[in-house]
Amino acid sequence: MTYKVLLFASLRERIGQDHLSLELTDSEATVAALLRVIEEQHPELREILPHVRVAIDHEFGAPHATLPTDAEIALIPPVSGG
Amino acid sequence: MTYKVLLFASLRERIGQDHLSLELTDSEATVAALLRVIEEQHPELREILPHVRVAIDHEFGAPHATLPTDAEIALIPPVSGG
Amino acid sequence: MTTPPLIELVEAPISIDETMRRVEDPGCGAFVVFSGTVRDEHHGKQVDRLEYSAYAPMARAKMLEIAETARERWPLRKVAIIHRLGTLEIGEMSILIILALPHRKEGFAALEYCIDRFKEIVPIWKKEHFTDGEAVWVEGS
Amino acid sequence: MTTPPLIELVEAPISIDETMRRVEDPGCGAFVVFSGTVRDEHHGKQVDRLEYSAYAPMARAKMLEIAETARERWPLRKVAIIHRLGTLEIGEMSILIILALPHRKEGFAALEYCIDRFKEIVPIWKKEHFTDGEAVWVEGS
Repeated sequence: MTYKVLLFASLRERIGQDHLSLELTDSEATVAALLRVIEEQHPELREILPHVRVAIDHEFGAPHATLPTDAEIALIPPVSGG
Repeated sequence: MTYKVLLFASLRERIGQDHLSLELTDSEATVAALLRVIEEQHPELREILPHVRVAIDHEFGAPHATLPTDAEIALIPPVSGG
Repeated sequence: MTTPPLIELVEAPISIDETMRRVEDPGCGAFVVFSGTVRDEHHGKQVDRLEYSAYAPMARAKMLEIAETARERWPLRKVAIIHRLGTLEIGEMSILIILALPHRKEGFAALEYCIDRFKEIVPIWKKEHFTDGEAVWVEGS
Repeated sequence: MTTPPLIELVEAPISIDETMRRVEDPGCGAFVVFSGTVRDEHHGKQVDRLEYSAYAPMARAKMLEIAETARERWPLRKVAIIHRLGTLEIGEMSILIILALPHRKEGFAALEYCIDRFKEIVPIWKKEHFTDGEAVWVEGS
């Protein structure tokens, strides 16, 4: 399946686009596996990725949470609003 | 000595004037004695007086504090600002 | 900090935005604010309006004392304490306290201290005028 | 309380007075407010301006979650949480939180909860533009 993953802030700037399109197998369709796939494809993100949370339909997903195919997926680097 | 004692809020309304003029002997020129003298002259204040503080030059006076002859003396019923 | 606290007794409505401008500080990222307003009921009775009266010079002295004590205990850069006197309608603001700090962490306890202490030691009194025509001085809160 | 919280992401300057009017409640005598503003320095470097960016729909959802959790834990009658996006100059307000309560006592802890939680879970990021021309996304606070 193709997953669209939204990017913000420094991730958007470093990747140079506002989302990633990723092909994930069924076994890769979890939060933890998604982060591993992104790290393989974008080794320049290795330092930041351990601090990045994954949002699934506007909720933070636990590492083993699965990614529904129709969900809105986003990478959330450490926030700094307020 | 004659002391002028400022009145506010309910005390001002009950006495019908904005201050009392009191003759106090030297031994009566303390916070505690002042309150006793006022209670004798205004028994209608008996209930409220135990809750009234005496201000000497804008500071709350302890019971045994003496009243300087040139000080600004005021009766402070329980406050309700804010 | 060298700026003296902003301490005022006023007759006109209080603006928070305007007061914020008067205590703004480019080194402060956090402002905590307390605003007290006139409620429509007290002990089950309908309030029509309030009337605030002060022993003004002592009230200002005590407001200043609160501001300075708070600045000794917490890292506050600016302090404003303003109380309105005269007649206030339901919903109008009677008191405004603003504390400006570089960082927010200690602002909340400082703010609570200022309003709690205000209600103990500042010689200001309110008279409640109820909708049934009765009016009473509130003594103690 | 049935009024929904006032949750907004805005581009224009935020007015506290106007927001107070939008959450006024004749049964509330106490309003506690937190306002965050742009400081002129960060880690010793002179800041020229900030740029705030959000994952807007999730930010609104998380702001609403904070407001509703606070209302479950404390007796709040009205809640407003507003954050500004875009470019902000030194001293401008980035966030405004207002809580309205019948009585003040529990407002301070509730206010601290709201801003602390905001800084943990709301997907908004700031980019600091320094006076030397450097610009960095701040990740974590």
